[in-house]
Amino acid sequence: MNLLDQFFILIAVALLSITVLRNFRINDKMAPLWYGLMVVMLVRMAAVAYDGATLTSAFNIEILGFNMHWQFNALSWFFAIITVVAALASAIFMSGDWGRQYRELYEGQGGNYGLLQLALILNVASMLLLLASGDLLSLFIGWEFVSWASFLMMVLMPSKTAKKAAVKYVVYAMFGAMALLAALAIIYSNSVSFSGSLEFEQITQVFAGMDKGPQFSLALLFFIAFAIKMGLLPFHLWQAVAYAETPGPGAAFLGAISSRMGLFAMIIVIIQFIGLGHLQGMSIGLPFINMQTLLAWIAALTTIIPTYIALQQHDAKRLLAWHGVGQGGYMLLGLIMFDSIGSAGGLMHVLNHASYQAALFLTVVAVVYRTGTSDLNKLGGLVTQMPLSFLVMLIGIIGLAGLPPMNGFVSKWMVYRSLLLNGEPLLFVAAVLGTLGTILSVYKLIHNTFLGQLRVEHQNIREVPWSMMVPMLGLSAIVFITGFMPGLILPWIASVQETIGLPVIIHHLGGIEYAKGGLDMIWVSGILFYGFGVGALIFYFLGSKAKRVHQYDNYAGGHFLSADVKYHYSNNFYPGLMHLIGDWYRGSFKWMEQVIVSALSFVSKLFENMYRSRQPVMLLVIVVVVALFSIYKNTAGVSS
Amino acid sequence: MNDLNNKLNDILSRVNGIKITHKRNRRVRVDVPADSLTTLLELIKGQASYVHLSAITCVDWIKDNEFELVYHVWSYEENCLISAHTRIDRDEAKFVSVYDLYKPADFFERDIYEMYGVFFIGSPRMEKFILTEWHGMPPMRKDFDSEAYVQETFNWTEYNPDWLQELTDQGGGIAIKPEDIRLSGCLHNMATHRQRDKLKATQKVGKGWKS
Amino acid sequence: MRPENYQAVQLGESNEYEIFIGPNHPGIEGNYALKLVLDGDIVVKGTTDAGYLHRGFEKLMEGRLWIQNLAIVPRICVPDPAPMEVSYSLAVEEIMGIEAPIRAQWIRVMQLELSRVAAHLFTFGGHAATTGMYTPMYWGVADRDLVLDLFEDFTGGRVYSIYNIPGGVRRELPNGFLEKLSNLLDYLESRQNDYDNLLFTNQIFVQRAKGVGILSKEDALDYGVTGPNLRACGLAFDVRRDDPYLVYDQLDFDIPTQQAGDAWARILVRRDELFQSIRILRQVIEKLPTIKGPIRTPIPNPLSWNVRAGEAYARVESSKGELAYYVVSDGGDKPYRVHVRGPSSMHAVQTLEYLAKGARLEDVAQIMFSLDACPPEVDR
Amino acid sequence: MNGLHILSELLLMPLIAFVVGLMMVLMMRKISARIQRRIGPPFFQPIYDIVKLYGKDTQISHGLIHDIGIIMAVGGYIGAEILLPVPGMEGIADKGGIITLSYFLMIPSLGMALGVGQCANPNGSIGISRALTSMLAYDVPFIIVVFGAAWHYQSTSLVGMIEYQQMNSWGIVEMPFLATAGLFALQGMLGKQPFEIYIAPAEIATGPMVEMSGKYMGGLFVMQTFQLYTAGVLYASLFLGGGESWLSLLPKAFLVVAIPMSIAFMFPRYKTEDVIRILWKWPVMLALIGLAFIL
Amino acid sequence: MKKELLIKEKQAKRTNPLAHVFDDFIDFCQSKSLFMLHYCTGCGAIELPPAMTSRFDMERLGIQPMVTPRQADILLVTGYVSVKTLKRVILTYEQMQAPKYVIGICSCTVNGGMYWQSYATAKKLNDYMPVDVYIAGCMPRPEAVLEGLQRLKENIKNDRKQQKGSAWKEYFANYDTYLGNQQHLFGDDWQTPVDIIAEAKLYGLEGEGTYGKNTEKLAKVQQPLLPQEMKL
Repeated sequence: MNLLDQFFILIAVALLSITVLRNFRINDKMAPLWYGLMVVMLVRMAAVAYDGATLTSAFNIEILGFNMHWQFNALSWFFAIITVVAALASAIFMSGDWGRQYRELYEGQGGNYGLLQLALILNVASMLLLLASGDLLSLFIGWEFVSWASFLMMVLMPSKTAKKAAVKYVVYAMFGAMALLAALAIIYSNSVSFSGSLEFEQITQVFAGMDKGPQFSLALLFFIAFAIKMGLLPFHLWQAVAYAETPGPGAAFLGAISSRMGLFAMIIVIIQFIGLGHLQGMSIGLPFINMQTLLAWIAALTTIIPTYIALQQHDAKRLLAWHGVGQGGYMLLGLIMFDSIGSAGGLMHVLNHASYQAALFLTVVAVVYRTGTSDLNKLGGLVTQMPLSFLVMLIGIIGLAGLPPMNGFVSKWMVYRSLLLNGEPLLFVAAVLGTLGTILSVYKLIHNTFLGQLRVEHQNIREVPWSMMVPMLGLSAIVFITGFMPGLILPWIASVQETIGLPVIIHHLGGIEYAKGGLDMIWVSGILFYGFGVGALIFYFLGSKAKRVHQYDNYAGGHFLSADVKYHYSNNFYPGLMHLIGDWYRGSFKWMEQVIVSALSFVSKLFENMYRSRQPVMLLVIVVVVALFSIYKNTAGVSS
Repeated sequence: MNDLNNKLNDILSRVNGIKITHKRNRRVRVDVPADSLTTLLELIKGQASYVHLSAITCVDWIKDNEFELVYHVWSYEENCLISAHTRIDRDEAKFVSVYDLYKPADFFERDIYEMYGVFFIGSPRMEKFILTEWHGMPPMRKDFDSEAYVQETFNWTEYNPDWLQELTDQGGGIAIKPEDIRLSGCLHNMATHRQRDKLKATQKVGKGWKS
Repeated sequence: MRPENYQAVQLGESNEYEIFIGPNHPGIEGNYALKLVLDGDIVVKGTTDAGYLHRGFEKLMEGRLWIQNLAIVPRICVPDPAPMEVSYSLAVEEIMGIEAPIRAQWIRVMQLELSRVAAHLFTFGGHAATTGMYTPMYWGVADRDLVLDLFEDFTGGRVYSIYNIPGGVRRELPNGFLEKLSNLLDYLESRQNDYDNLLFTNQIFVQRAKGVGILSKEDALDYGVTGPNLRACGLAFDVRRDDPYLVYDQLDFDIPTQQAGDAWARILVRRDELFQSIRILRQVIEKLPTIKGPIRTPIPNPLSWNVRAGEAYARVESSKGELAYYVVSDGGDKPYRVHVRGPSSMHAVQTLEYLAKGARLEDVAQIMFSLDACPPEVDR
Repeated sequence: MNGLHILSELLLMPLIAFVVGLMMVLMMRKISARIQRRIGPPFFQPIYDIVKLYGKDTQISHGLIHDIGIIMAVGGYIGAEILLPVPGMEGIADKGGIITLSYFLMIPSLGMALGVGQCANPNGSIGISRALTSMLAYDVPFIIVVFGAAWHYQSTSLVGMIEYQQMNSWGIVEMPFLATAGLFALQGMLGKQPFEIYIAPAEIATGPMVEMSGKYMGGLFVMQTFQLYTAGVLYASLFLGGGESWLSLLPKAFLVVAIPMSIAFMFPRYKTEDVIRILWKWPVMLALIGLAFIL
Repeated sequence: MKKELLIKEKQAKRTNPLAHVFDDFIDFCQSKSLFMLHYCTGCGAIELPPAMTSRFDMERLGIQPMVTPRQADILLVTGYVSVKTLKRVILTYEQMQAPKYVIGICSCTVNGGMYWQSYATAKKLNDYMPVDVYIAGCMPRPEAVLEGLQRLKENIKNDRKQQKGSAWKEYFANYDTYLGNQQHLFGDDWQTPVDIIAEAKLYGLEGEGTYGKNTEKLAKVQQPLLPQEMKL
């Protein structure tokens, strides 16, 4: 029984315990413990992360002649540690006062706290199952589990929007699962090179033996299946609303890692097994656009468009969720470059994004906990009331915006560096556009929540309790430390790169080494903090002390401000930009989504009507006619 | 010109109780009773293109216990100004707004409401306008004594430099202190010989001091 | 303010917020205030707040002698004081039934037109400064100062000349004055090119000013808009031509108009008017030496001067629009009632509120300056 | 590179930037005065202003973040100055590169944004919203220019770029289109007319500065000196071959800063969306043409 | 007499000779760099643009206009002050940061001037705030404005030495009197959002006249407009 088996047993026990105890108070204290134990287990497996070894579970199943087995390598470990830490943070967050409030508020209306705990552990378990999958079939099974577990999490919020969003998600997810199944079917049915197993390596063989056309459709099917989970560009519409409407810490967990499962699968299938050569070999119509360019552009557009949609949101959770969609683009963009720096950046961004996204989501949930709203137009000036939450959000947004010295900067720097080295100016500009849009929108987030005019109804609120504060602070510490010393993470990244067969990055504690301009975050942060230090010296030692004033003591063109004046600028925060781009993307994407939604509802109505139709005989007749026709058609084809 | 005048006279004569005075070229004064003023304005706006309300003036005839309202209306086509005078009771200071006819009336009516306390029925913004922080009686009424109010409310700067003191000692200088007199009396007093002599003396001494 | 203003109040559900432009704000002309309710950068509602400059002028004038009032009338509109004096004098003259001598009338025309030149030079700078262009303001004000030098030369006062009295003007022109005037006009004309290059053909300025604060002709008539603002909407009306006073009917000048009715049209009309004024001044220079005679009709002792009972409505064209004084005398030594109809009272309240609604925040100041509103005329 | 050297660089580089920046501020004000047919301020005026502001007896703060915003604004620029290589002091500058530097330049904006945000003044917030929008506008051409330069010199290190130029020929000769686009972006970066929308006194009472008093305002004045210096030296390093010595670097930097200044006082400001439109049109087009030549 | 004693006391406190050099240097810079806020209360505002622009060019004297009271050093009250405006002028003055100076331009700020019998204008500006320099005239020419500013600069330069140009301290030290005058005009429940007493306490600017019966009145009606402090 190796470590992986023990790990699985631990998960199973945790699952069982939480399932049984979910409606008891003791579970609140137990749940974080289980996740803590999982972290410990993963740390014990650190050899996987540093040496690039593979742990294979003794447990396997034989179905229909296919062997399903599970294994852990550096890649799985890397994603697993992020998953478990995010779950740990969420679990601690909801174990205390938050859970109490949730019970009080929603227990009567269909919300169920025990179910939330269950959903969390189910999500973790299914994700770990997926991460450990050793062949395509177990990947598919894990994939299905993950989809349904997420769905369970999403429907927990007793609100119509949440239900609607969750159903929308399920429709998308089913579509993705169908695509994955279809891809499996193609591999299975490709009799030429199929050797009777669904091991991952099989893909490479099958792929190599195919013509261009089927190759393309196989790649496309895989891509669609994973892109839907990841929320890549044409399939980005479901994710944000669904995540935003998930109950508090659940949203943090989902937003941090859930959609990265798509990336995980994409790394295995498209990066590891299909590989650069095939991708470049597949050209679509035009000679200079190959699959790699296409994927890169999808990734780049995914960074831009959801980011600018986020800019328009006035609900804090939705804003963050949209950013979650957008940041996925950076990861794929880095990976699709297939070089050491870019792919390292892409991989590292998974961790970085998870850390600050969870921190930010938890902060927003903390604000909601105190104020009862996440509407950015109904907040403001909370910094004096909730200074630590402000600090966490500040660190989070610096990370999200990718500014030094937080970890977001490191991974984005690597992606940029790689784009520079590969000579991709337009992708580079696209990535920068995404970053700039992020800066704009995160400033809006922090300004509208924590800065500006404090509303009367919020004048007596307090900082959130420590049970919520600790995970927030812990996550922000990760954001800062991995930014200051990315070398702590980079060995894992290097072994992941080794595992999936990409060039390996040369790293040290402060960052990466590269002949023509590397990055040393210890120096960069050092210089920055030196600058801040000098700035603080100048500020505090020169000039007299400053007097704190009330917010009515403010310049209003000589006018007297009074309590009934709404003096906080929050709505439509970037009007200039919106005059330029607002109509365009508002119109086009609304239109697109409407098309999808109405097409789906049309199809579902169609089937519904068929089933409910009064004359089942007619249906039978139609089926028979169609069947006969197709048989005739086929036989005719054979005979001729 | 005469044709126009005739046409105008025709229109004007339709109004009850009207008195028309041709004051000079391009100036017509009409006096109407209060209840036919709106009819008059409707007529001249609708039928004689008097579209420009130049001003509404209120005059406080306190002796007659009446307010006089004067509507100055100009026609861009005929280039002629009609001043329509009407009088309303001072104690019950209410009148009909002409905002429906002339939008600028909003400004003038607000102004008159504030300065004289004449309420215009139907005017859109009968509220504080210029004197938002004034709580006394409408100040433009003749019975409001601005100077008395000022003397009560404000202080004055003492200005008594040595050179002026010297002059005063010699019998010159500022002979009448502001608080001693009220303006109404001031200039008459100054016009008297005694004051003039003093004034001259001041000037003389003043010159001497300067050199 | 008052304590009740600081009582806790729940803010409404609306996402609109308020911005106060004025009374102490660079985007407002003089001491005036505009409260804007904004959604993003679109003005939902603009409310003017007047009264900061209120002195009770009309009350003050009822308490002063006919001649004393001359000292305070120009103070009603600071940038363009001359029309105030002339209008008041004309009204008193009308009640008295006297007329200023012909030479005095020509001198008054000269004074009025010089004042118009000064006011317009001032306005260009202000308008340009609201769009972030400060150089025209520096140039314009400096060139205006040269005009003020001339004022000082022939009236003794730089800004407030108090040069008119009922019945004529106060003193004769100094020697060689017309020559100086002529030189100044030459200089101003030579600057035309500079101003055109800097401001009137500056593409960014044109882009900023075009389509801002559009006032249709019907709206303009509705809201009682007069002067250059009305002419920018396409109606060629000018009190100087259509209700002539002084000797304007003997002068040859055009009435510049534009059709668009936006800020750009308004500043263009002012620019053209500036050169029309120069044209008038040239005619004055030509004509004035040929007119000999007194500059004043004799009036009784001004300290005990009882103007006969009557009333008069005297209109002149100031640089802002139609200015009128309605003077009522009950036969006493002081006016019984003086009503000042400042052109800006129409522009600065209703028209401004109308134009501000739906405008962009960037354009609000420009709209106000392009209307050339003068708040003291509102407050009086 | 020993400790003493590093220490002297850490101390001297911001100090030099400050002094040179002061001269640039003076130059800017003199240029504006000459265009407006005035004399302009005396030689020491910029330093008087800053000392005066820091010497204020009382000042207000709207809270801790207001203070921290100013510290971040000044501190971010001090950090950026250290990453700018200048003659004789290239040791630390080598640790960062052009990408790091361009990110450093965003930190003061963010700091100022935070500080202004706490003031709860909509004028300030509108100013920040406009400033960030115009940052979005000018960063796009700027980033293409940076990309082009880094690609051309095959290095992201500014030191490497300067070396390349001193070995071969100046960037402006080899990449004239990119250099022109860079000048455009510079105008936007300095926030001078026609891209001055976030200051806009006539609408939002000088935007971000609205609630700044005493040393807060002083901090912004110091920031302005750094900003001008950074713009001048960065452009000189990218396209004008940096400097073999201070004597050759400073004239270049002053010349670079003088160009936007001379343009600024002849134009009004664009509206926000026009800023984006104009900056995403002409400079981007120029930069892409330039890129096409070197790729 | 009293003043001299005070100065001596202060000098005795500061034994460090460099402190004086430093103070003098700051005074010198303060006199050389003046940001002014012109509150266009009246006609006098028309003579400021000429003083600022190309012909007289105030910037060569180190004086430049600023937009908000926070940054400004000088408040130029340019002409008659109507009561409605006076409230705003007081607010603006209180929002300015010390050292702050007030210049009353035009005769109307001295004694009501031409509008002495107007019910709407306040007559004596220095009843409501300490005025450093009056520039009389109706209206003063740009040269006079510049002359007045030069005079102010001289005062500032000798500020700490001769206790000149420190009129702003009067406002804190005699707040009760000023507040009393304001209350007389605006009513007893008059208050601004600026907490002058707290400011005086913080910077040690209290004097004998800071507290009195008028401030007691204020304390009665004043809602605590305390700044929001960080809470943990």
